[in-house]
Amino acid sequence: MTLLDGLWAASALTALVAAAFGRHPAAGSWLTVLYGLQFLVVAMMGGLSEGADPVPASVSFVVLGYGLAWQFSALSWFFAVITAGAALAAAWFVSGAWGRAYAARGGDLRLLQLALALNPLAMYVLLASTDFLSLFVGWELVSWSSFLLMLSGGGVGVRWALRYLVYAIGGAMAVMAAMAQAHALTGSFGFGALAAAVPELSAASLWMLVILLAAGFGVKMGLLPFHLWQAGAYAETPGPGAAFLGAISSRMGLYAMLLTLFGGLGLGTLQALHIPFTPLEAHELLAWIAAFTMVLPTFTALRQNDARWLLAWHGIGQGGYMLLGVAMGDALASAGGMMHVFNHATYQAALFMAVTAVVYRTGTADLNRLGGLVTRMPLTFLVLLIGIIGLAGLPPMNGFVSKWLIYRALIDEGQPLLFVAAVIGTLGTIVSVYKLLHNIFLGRLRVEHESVREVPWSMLTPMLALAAVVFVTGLAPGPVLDWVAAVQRELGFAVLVPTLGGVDRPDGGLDMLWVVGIMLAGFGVGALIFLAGGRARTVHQLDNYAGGHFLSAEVRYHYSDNFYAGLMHRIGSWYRGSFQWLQDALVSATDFLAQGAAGVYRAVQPVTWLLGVTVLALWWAW
Amino acid sequence: MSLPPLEIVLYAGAVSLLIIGLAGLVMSEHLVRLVLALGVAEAGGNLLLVLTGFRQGAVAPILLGAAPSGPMVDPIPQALVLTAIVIGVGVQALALALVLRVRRAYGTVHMSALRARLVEDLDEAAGLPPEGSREAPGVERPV
Amino acid sequence: MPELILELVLMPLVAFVAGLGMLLMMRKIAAKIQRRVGPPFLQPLYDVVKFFGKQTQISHGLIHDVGIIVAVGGYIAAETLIPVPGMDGIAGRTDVIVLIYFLMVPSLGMALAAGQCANPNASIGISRALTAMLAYDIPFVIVIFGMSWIYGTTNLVQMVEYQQVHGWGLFQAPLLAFAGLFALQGMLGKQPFEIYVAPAEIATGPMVEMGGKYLGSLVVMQSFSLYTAGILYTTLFLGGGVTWIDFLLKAYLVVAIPMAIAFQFPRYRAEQMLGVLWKWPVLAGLLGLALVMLT
Amino acid sequence: MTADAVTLAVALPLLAGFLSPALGRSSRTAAQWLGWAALAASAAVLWSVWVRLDGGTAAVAVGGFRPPLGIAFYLDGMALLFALAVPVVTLLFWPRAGTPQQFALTLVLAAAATGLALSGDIFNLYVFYELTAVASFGLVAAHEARRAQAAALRYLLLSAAGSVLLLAGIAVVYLRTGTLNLAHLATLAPERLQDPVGLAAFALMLLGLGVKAELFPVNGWVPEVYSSVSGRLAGLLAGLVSKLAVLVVVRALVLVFPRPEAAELMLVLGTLGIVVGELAAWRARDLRRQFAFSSIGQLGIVFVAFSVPGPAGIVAGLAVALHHLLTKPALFLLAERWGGAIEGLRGAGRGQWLASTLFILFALSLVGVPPLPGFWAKLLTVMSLMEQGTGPARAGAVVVMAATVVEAAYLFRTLGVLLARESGAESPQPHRGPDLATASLAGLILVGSVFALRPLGDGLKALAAQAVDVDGYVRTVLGGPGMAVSHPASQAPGGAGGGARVAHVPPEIAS
Repeated sequence: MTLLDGLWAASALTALVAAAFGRHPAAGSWLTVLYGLQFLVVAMMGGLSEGADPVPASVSFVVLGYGLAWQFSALSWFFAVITAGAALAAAWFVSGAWGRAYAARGGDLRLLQLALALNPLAMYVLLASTDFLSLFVGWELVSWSSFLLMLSGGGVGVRWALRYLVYAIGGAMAVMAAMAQAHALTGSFGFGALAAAVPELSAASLWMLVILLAAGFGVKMGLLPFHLWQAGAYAETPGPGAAFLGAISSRMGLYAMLLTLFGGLGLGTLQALHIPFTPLEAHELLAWIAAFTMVLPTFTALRQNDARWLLAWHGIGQGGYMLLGVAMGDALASAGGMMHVFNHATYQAALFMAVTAVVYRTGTADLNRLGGLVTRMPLTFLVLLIGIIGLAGLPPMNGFVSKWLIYRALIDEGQPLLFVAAVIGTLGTIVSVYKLLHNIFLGRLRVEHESVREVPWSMLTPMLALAAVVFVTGLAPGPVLDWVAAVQRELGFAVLVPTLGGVDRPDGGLDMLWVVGIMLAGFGVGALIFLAGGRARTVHQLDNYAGGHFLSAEVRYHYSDNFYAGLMHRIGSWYRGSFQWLQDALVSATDFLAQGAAGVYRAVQPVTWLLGVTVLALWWAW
Repeated sequence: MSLPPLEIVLYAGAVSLLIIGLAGLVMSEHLVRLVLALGVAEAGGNLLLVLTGFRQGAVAPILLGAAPSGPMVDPIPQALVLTAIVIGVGVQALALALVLRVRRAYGTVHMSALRARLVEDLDEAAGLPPEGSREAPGVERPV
Repeated sequence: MPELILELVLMPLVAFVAGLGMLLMMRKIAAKIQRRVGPPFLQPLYDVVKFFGKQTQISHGLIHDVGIIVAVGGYIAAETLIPVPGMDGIAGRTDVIVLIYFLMVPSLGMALAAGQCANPNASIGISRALTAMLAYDIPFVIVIFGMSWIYGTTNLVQMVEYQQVHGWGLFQAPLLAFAGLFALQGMLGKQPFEIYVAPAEIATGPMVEMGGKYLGSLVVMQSFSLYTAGILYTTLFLGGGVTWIDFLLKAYLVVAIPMAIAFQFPRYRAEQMLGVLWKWPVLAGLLGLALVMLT
Repeated sequence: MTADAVTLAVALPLLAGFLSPALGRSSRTAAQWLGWAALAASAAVLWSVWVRLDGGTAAVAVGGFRPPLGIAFYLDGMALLFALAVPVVTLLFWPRAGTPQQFALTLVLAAAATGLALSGDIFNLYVFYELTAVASFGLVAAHEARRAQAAALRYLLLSAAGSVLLLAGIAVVYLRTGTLNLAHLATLAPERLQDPVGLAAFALMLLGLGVKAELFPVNGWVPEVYSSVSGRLAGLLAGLVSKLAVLVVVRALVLVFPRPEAAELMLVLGTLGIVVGELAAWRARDLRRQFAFSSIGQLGIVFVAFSVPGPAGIVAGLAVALHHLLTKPALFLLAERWGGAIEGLRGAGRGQWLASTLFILFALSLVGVPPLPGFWAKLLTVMSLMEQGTGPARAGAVVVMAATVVEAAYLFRTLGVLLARESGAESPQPHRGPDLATASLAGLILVGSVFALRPLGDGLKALAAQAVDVDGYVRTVLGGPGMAVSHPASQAPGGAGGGARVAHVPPEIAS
């Protein structure tokens, strides 16, 4: 029995326990232990990131003459460690008070636990793919298990889950087409055979493969224009589920792209594939799609009034950074893109959990119905603060490191427009996440939230742990970059050699140890200066300047709605909802065609069709 | 394929009967006419089948003692067409029986009226409101 | 190592003193334009001391305090990221990208502090400040990209060295220098882009609930920000400095330009500010970039 | 038991069918048991023949006339598989609440369907086809609601028109070749039928058979009939009868009309059928019609898959057809109690967990979720189409995949309604035990086949290799080892004295 078998067994056991005892209050802790076990098994495979041989699974099948086998490599391991960590954190979050409250509110806790357990299992299967067939099998399993997780909450979530399903099946069909095409071209499902056949393939075949694979996996990643399902589907999933999905689920698309497009076809192929009548190559096309994915969803997030939706939209936008980095393909950029997967998982899970904690205490995620909670939930505030600094990509958190790598690479590569797009995405994120933080935690505390308390430790522990990871990997990104370097080596990218603090290069490197150190020292000096002043007296929030008015609890003295009025005055009219329009148009077109199709069966005398088609067929026969 | 003029006439007649019958099935409104049109079409089909064995100037392939001199027509199609005619008659009888029962149940012998009533019945059986101008699927669109 | 620590202590100190000087210069220029005498030489220092020494110090909670500390401390730390004559600090270990994101941390601190005040006027001020950031940073990053491309490095120390060999960036990319100056106007929050500070109306803006050492810290922060903007522009376009004299001269000159422009203008609304800053400096920047990259 | 015993598989149900009304006069239970016994015996005969043949092929010359003169049964894996499916599926979908007359019709349907699977003579195929048709008209019309009679009449008119076309097609074939034996035709076809006239004959036969096989656009009866009759009968017609018609088309395509144009015609009509069927299902407002339209779409996929030349197409087509044979009838059984408006089913699935689970399982398999069999069937179809690489084939593959998206959308939309938290105005009655049992059996087979994918795949490949082996067919039927002559004594139905409508059949078999 190999470690991969052990991982699958542990994960399957978790799912079984969840299915059998998920409803039981004590099951949460046991499940958390089992998730911990999964994490441990993944950790035991850590040698993969140091160049150890791949870990195969001892099961394999032959179906219809096609072999199905699985193994873990450095790439798999990198994604698996994130998956295991996110699953552990999410399960820990559910295990205590949150799960009980969820069940008490009428939620189906067993279904949630089961769905939560099936997702990592499906992902471990997907991550162990060795060829197109096993990839597709795993891909479908992942799609359907996340569908189950989205459904588990019921209510509005079901509608979004169904929308997701349509997109997911569409994506899967594109993948299936690519897979059948690859098989037709090479006679095998293997990536190696495809890579070997690339020189003989025509540009048209290559383009077809690239487009089908990018579109198919892009659906899962929420790449433009296939992104419309993601925000709603993730946001309406029950909190910890959303944390897990938001952290890692859509990154499976990136994994599959890395495996097929960059590992299979090869980066060199993408760089040599020229788009007619333009100066662009295929990898730049991907980079531009990524750039639009960074910018547009981020600014959609800016307009959200629901904290969960805001985060989910940012999740789509951050996916763009990952693809941008990988598509640019040099050592820095690809390292940045892949490291961003890790970083995003850590802070996004923490953020979703913090928001869920707020919902747990206040019952709403509506950004216009909250405010001032920092005095009541200071630790949750801390987690959210660290999370948004990570999300916005500011020092000293880990999000900054991955984004810095991408910016630096874009300057190296001489891509000013992509660079500006990346920065615009970041600026939009900063603007948007401040609104998130402000509307929940700052400003005026509402009367009905006077009695709100900090959430229990069963919820705080995973949140704080994730926040600590966000900070520590920001302070010392070296280890994560080492994992990434192993992936780069496996996929044939140029390899980035990291230092503990980041990247050492004379023409502008990054040493986060110094950056963070100097920042903390600065804060210390700032604190000394601050304390040198007179002793301050803390006043009640109603003791405030109000232009001569006397404030009372009844007076709503808080600014939240239309937070960026001036900005929206300028760019508000740029929100056209074009993609929504496109989607609606597609649905309407389908509906229109369906009316026509149903009309075939409204004929008074169906023999008409018989006669008609006979005449046509005879005419055609001649 | 060059056929003698007589055979051309005969084949044309068979095919015409078939087409007339099918056209009648498309264009008729009265249920009995539809059944009759079916009969015409079947007659055309049968004629076509029996013609496949036809040879001009040939005699019936009845062997009594010595074989007749000269060509004989192919006996197989004749056997086949006998079967086909029987089947056709059976089906037409069934059709007429159904017409009677339909008339008793719906009080109409007109196809368009019958079709409309049938759709109403189907919708009613499914518990659906009649499909009118409301051109929308029964449930919310999935996307 | 002790040398480095000395640098790390000296760089913020110099910045503080020079920044206070810039504050004084700003008020003098304003006075000259408005035909007033203006404050005495040590007035900025007096102000800071007075604010810190006030007896009534009103805090609106822990984050109010922490935010102010982050705002001041962030700038203190940032000063060590830009090379000055004779001192590189940790500029060699980081680069200009780190610097521009580092500079957002103090702003975030101020935003936190203002948000905690539970006064919608402060929140409105922050919303406008962040909008302004979105406005001026887009042309600014175009400039950063262009200069990094020209110098072939993002390391500020190497940028200075390059200019000392090949001539100032100002002459190599005048359009980018213009765009940078334009963005600087917004970055400093000076008229016509001063809606978020709105010093004329005390009731609107991040400062509405600030008093005593809180306001004093913000004054310190402003002096740092003037100095940082000045030396950053100097480093990017004016070849840095060989000696402190020409370095500070250039920095003061750079800061004086926006000041001189500022006090002759009324104020743009937030959306107008976006329109202006997204149009002219971005156009100039992109044009400059095209010239630089295509030739 | 020798191979020629297979005539019993046709004869026994037919005999029982004629006895059933008479017996039913005194005891309905006895008639029912007689029917069951006949079907079981038929299945046993077919099974023993299959076991005995052990992957080989055989021909049975009924009545002692050597082919090509007499009429022949041809036994290979594909024929026996479908023939065996007939009594088994008929037993499962037996009209339990029916009258002895219905039993009789069901038995006749089974006998004719078995004959359809086995027959190696195209006129004989026509006869069995007509017999199947008449039996199904009767079964549809036997449903008590008046809508069933109207639907049956409309079905009859369309089907009879199709039969006329089939007959015309057969006439053309006979005109060009002078033979009706499929093996003989296979030898003559390359020189006599490879022209527009031959193609026209195939088109006529395809459209004629297409009425039963739910081929677009001659399937106007499908939604009307399936939503008028009981779920059991709908399952039988959609699951079994349609497949046998497809089987006949495939035989004709492989043996007599191996021309790319013929396959292309099938491909085009199949593709259109997928589009129209799935889209109409998307708009359907009640579950029965949704399944009926979905069945049209699925049959479209079957046609598209079979249109690929060579064993790859046969394997894919068989996989899709068998998968549909397993799932769609079971779904019709579930629609028995959930047949009303979809919107009215809100929350109906909660509390009926077995039925809901089965629905989910079948839906997942229909959509093609690995590792369920539906996925492999779909994968084989898409791959064989892509492998073929022609424009229409690629378009067919794209349509198959696009239809999957539509299918997933409506199936899971329905599922979402069924499992909604809030419940509808009135909750439907719970499912009947036998319905659920049959559906569960289908579900078990479906899940079980996941664990037997390898043997199943190998088996299908062997079947397909046999099915495309035209030389083998000709050798088996026209001469060489494996040919057998059946005993005239076994032709019992002649003396059974059944109804007048079917009285002509026994002499035909015995001739």
